[in-house]
Amino acid sequence: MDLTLNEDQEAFAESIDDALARKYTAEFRGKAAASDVGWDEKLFSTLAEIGASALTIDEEHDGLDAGAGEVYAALYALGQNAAIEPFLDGVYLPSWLLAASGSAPDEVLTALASGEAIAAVAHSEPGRVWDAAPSTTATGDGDGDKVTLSGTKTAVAHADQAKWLLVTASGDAGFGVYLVNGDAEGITRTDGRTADWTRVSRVAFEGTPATLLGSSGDEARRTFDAAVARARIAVLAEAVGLMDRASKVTVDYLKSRKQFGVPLSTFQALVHRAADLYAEVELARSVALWATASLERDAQTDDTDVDATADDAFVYIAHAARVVAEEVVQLHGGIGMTFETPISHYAARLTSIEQSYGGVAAARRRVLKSDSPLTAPTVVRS
Amino acid sequence: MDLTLNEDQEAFAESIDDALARKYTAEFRGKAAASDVGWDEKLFSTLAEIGASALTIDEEHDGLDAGAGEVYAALYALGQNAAIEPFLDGVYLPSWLLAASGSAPDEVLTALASGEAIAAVAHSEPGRVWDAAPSTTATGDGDGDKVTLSGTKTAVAHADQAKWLLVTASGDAGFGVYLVNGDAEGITRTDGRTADWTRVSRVAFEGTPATLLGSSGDEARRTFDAAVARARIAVLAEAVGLMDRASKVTVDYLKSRKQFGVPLSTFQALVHRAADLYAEVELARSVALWATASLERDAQTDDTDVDATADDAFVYIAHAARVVAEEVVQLHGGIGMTFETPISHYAARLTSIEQSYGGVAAARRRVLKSDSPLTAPTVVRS
Amino acid sequence: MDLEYTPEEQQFRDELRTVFYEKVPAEIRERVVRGQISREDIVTSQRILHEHGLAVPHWPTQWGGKKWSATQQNIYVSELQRAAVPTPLAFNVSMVGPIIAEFGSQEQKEKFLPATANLDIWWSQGFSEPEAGSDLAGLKTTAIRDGDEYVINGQKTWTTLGQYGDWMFLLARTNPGAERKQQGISFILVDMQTPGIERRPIKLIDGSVEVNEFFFDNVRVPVSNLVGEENKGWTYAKFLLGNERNGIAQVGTSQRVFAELVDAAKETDVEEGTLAEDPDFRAQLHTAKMRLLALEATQLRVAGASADGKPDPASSLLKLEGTRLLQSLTALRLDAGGTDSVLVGDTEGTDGTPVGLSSEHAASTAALQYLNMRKLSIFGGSNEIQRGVIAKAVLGL
Amino acid sequence: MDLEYTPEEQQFRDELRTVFYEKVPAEIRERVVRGQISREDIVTSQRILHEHGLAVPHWPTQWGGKKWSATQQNIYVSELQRAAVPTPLAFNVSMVGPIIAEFGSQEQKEKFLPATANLDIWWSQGFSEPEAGSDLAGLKTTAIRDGDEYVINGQKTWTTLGQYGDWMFLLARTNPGAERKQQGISFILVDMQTPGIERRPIKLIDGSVEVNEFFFDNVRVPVSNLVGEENKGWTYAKFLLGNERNGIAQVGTSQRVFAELVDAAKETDVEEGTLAEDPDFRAQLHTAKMRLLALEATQLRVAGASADGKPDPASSLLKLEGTRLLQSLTALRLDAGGTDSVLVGDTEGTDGTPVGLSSEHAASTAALQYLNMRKLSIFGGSNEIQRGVIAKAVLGL
Repeated sequence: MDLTLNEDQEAFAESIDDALARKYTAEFRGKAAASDVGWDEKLFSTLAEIGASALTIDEEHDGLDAGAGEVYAALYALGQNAAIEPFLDGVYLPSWLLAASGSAPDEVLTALASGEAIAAVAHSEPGRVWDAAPSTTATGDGDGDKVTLSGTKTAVAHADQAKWLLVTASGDAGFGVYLVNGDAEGITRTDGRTADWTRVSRVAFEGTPATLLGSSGDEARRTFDAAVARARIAVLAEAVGLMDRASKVTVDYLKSRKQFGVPLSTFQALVHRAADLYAEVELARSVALWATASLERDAQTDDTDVDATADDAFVYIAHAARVVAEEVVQLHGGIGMTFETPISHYAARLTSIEQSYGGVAAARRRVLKSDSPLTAPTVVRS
Repeated sequence: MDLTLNEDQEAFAESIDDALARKYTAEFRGKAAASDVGWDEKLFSTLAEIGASALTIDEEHDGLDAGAGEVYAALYALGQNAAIEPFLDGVYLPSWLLAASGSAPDEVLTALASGEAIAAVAHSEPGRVWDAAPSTTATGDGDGDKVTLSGTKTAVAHADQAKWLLVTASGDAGFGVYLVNGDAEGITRTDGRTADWTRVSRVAFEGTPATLLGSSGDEARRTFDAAVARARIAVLAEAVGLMDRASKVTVDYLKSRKQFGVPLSTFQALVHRAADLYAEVELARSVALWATASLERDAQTDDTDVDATADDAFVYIAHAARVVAEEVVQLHGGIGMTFETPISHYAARLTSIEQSYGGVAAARRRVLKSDSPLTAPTVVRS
Repeated sequence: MDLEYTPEEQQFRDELRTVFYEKVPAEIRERVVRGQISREDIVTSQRILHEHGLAVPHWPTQWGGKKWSATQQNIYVSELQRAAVPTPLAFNVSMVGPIIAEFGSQEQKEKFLPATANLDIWWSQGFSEPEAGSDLAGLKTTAIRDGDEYVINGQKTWTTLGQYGDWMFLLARTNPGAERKQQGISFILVDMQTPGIERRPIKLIDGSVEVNEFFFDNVRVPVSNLVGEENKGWTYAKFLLGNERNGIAQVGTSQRVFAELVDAAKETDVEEGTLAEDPDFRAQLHTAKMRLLALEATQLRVAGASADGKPDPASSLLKLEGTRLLQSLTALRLDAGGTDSVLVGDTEGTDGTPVGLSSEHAASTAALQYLNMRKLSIFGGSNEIQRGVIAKAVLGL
Repeated sequence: MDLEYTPEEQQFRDELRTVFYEKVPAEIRERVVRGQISREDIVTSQRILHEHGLAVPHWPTQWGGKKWSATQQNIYVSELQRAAVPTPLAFNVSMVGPIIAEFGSQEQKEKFLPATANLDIWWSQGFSEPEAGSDLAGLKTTAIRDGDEYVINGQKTWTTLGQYGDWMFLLARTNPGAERKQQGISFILVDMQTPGIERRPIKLIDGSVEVNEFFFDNVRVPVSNLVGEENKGWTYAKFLLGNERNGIAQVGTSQRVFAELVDAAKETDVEEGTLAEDPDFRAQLHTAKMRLLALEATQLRVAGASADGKPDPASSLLKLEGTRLLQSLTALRLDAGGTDSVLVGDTEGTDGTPVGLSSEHAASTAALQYLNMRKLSIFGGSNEIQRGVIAKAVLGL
């Protein structure tokens, strides 16, 4: 019974935090987001060298074949710095989808592992909920897995920099995930960003050549959903990292900032709210660690309740994220509203995380329709 | 456009508050609750003389034929003192049911108006939700409206002192409200109390003679529900009176009580919570006044959305009541937990009100199934 | 008690609606809904209102005011907000205008009031400073008399829309040696073209530039720009606090956002049916609806009471709950849109404001608006300050 | 990371369960569920536990303790709470016992520890005073040395279950002239049969008599009843704070209440289907469930960390959220029962506690328990005090 990272995982998180904390300021983040690629390339390489890009890929493809704990460590440290380098959406989630397919080209996996390239997952569609079947279609051209895609995807993170796109579509046999070259024909991109300044695009496909990854149909959808569930759990580690650092920055601010001639920490109403904030963060941390441990256990025991675990944890932590994001801004006052302080970046990123992978309202809908509300909560499995 | 009591109504509320405030302490309330009748008879008479018992009864029966504003004034003042004299459940609600039937015996109405006697409404049944059809049966004996009742009612307020019981039952033609003499044969009473020390009983009927009031069937149920809706709105005035006085008592306590050598009002965390409490009470007051004004307007225009108004307001104020009851106890610390301070009586009564007339969860269920959540809120009708 | 407007009040409201919906261009009102309003929109809208006598109704009649009852004023603000008409620039119509009308010289009145009402002059507010936010009286900017001029040195911040400012009204210390910090402060008007003023735009959390910082380096303004008496500035500033009861709760705005939210929910397909049928979302909508009703009813209850120049606890209550509620509504809109909510297009709007990448009406820029609305509980007297006012003025704590 | 107990831990748990479910009478555990536990129930249960070596596991082994790991201690408390076994009297096993074992004389240990473990002596706590609640060090009771005796004068209050107390351990000023208020306090044991002690029962909000006030009028106790050194009492009292990490969050209790709530919801018919199918209620259940999971996981995370005699921020976090959560669960049970929840019968239980008039399992006395549970966030260090501890000890504020 152990809900903490082991020493190696802690050290890994610290090494990432070290690399980031030396550079990451609000100004640095703003510049990185506004740069051509949308993040800091040098920092991405540094982190890749530490092993951040190789984590989720097997050893055959030069990966580290690490577990959920290592992913937690990496994303927690990225979160602590509100870093926008695209490991989760550009590497981990694609790698899970590729590995699950059993038919991923070797060069894709090795390129991701080394940090040479990233991929992008294109699933969201304009005005359609996450759980709906894709309206994007895959039409076979008689040559087995080779198809052409037509349709429009939205909120595709880092599509502008992705060497490959992993696109969900409905084919003859139902749901499938398709591999598309980033520069394939028939792609029209409208680039934009999210509220946290992450680069995203709307991507339209028209007769774009693509290759089916793995099987298609209901089983393929389940596999896709399981990979997304892993991503939902992973992003919670980032959320906890963000909450942790944001609340610490806020406590420091209360100590140093003066109003009415005295530090804000003189005002008990603010101090008590800081204590509540601490409780909020520690409780959220526990849930993220529980979900991570559940994932590790499931990997060993072939349990398949990763989706339910992810939704349970996501609903809890998304709520905490909102409370924390709002409180850290409020406790900072006007300063917290400005782009030039880290706190606004933490708040913006937490807000985006709440709406990631379909968003918290959809997760709540799934949870409330499931047995989860009536199932006794218990951390210890036996 | 006016959401305030007029001068006469304010004066009426003050006269009741004056009569009560001179006597009502936690000790007085405890003794009154523990007395033979369950309230203070002298005080009940005094209030009846001021007009409290005659309010809702027409002039033909020696009543004052007053409107919803006067009922608000009376219950608000009773609430301010956490008084347990049974005007709402013993007089007003019975009078509305009797008046709606069009077939109430004159002597019942005149007795209620004068304060000589009270009646009790018996609707709740053990383990059945408020909105269910009564399992208590009314069996005709061939003599028109004369029937015998069989079944068990619970939570019948002041059944031990009531000269008449108004009992809901299912007869051949469906739902009906029946008049029963308090000392009729076939009645078995188990007396108890509620968490706020109001006297209530479980009442079993076995072949008890009874007379149908008015018609029976769906229309009778609608009439009953409308009368209960009036009671739900009326009890909210009591809740606002309780919240108002309880929060004032709490503010006084913060000023006078010392800890760590200084008054509690020195602690900003508590002071800010007191400010939030004030906001909670004022907002709840506005909703209670809105519901009361809606009732007055409906009486003039024959609108029939009193049930929806009552549920909307009940859901809002029950939530506020919980917040306020919990906070006034918490801000008092240990003292707030004791029977010997008024604050515990305010908290207990607010808690009971949340569960009155079927309770807040049932009201929420009705609201969420209705159109109310999608209907734009607006106070001003036009 | 009475829940209806009188026939006269109804007619009054209908006349306002005609102007708001038929005279103010629909495009402008649509941009208000999307949170993408430009300087030109505000100017255009205010001039249209002024043309119909509706820009400065609470001013003295000789300067364009109407002698409206409290109920009429309340109807005006609510209808304006519900119609998504840009509110006439508060710095002009609610702040410097009333101050000049009350305390200014005849010359100042004639020079400034007509231009202020018609937004020919765009005013900025120079109150807050880096070390004087919630503690406004702690301000450090000085205005030292030198012959016929004041020489201003210091720094002002959180100057909303200061990038458009033609003139600024500011508080500065004309007597830095005064005993109490509230003393020795004067209320001075500054032409922003005067040499020595430097502006630094402050980018906000949502990427917008809505506030600014201003640096004053030996800025010389004529003493005729002093409003009222020297060293009495704090009194005039306090005159503004609690002056605004009707708009502060933003009831009309919240009503509009609520209606938009319901419309969007009805159009949003979720797995089974629409979002408007989802029990969880309905529960949240109902909570918001009843809070809004409580807020409106509270505003109507207190609308009649008069302010007396002191911080007004009724205003504090309305601001506290009004801002919390509007913030909750923007959060609800965020959740309703899900992933779509956080999308921002790269095409900049006319005013440098980004527009939504999402095609969905409700979701478009929902996250940006949510983040931007965090300011409501901070600017203009934070909710912590409002709690303090309630505790002191109402509860005697 | 690991979510399972080791085989040894599982066996350990199974052995505990055998005692809790098979040796402790079911009637007693049922009365715990209904909040109607009597003095006899507590005594009977503790003696059964002690018989099986399970009353004082955290004491030194020579006095009946076990050398359990943090995980084992955690399993013990959680299982005890889930089984609705009355917790061994905290005043005996968690407070005076450990203090005597650590600081008492050999004579005191031999005289008191066996009887304390077996609940042959029922201890009361004499810390709080009317003017010294949250500010414990502000206590005024004096114990002035007079030959071989201390003469005690003063007043103690909030003495939980003091009506059953055979002995009381109290804090009193042996040196009223000490400079700081934490100095000059001693920890003294008092036989409640000593002349000069008067008890006033304090009736609580739910009608129960659970706490008491005690008046000491020249009460003479032998100096041999002093524990440890004179004037060092504050140190010993602090030793208790933060000593209890496992039980304080009441995870086991909340898990039990949650399970009861789900069972009751499945049996409660509402208009359409059961309460367990009602979307609104499900949403509230899920919120409670996840908070409970967060709490349990937090407890497991910090279980290993050691306390060092200072107020423990981990304990504060667990108490803060643990009490809030258990209170929420009792509120949810209240709502689930509706009008039935507030009914109280007139038949008094064995211990003067009223029993439910409602026939419904979940609803019975729900309101009484809800009101009684308000104490959780007040007694034993209010949640305001806990926030202060977190702010100071963790955040350095």
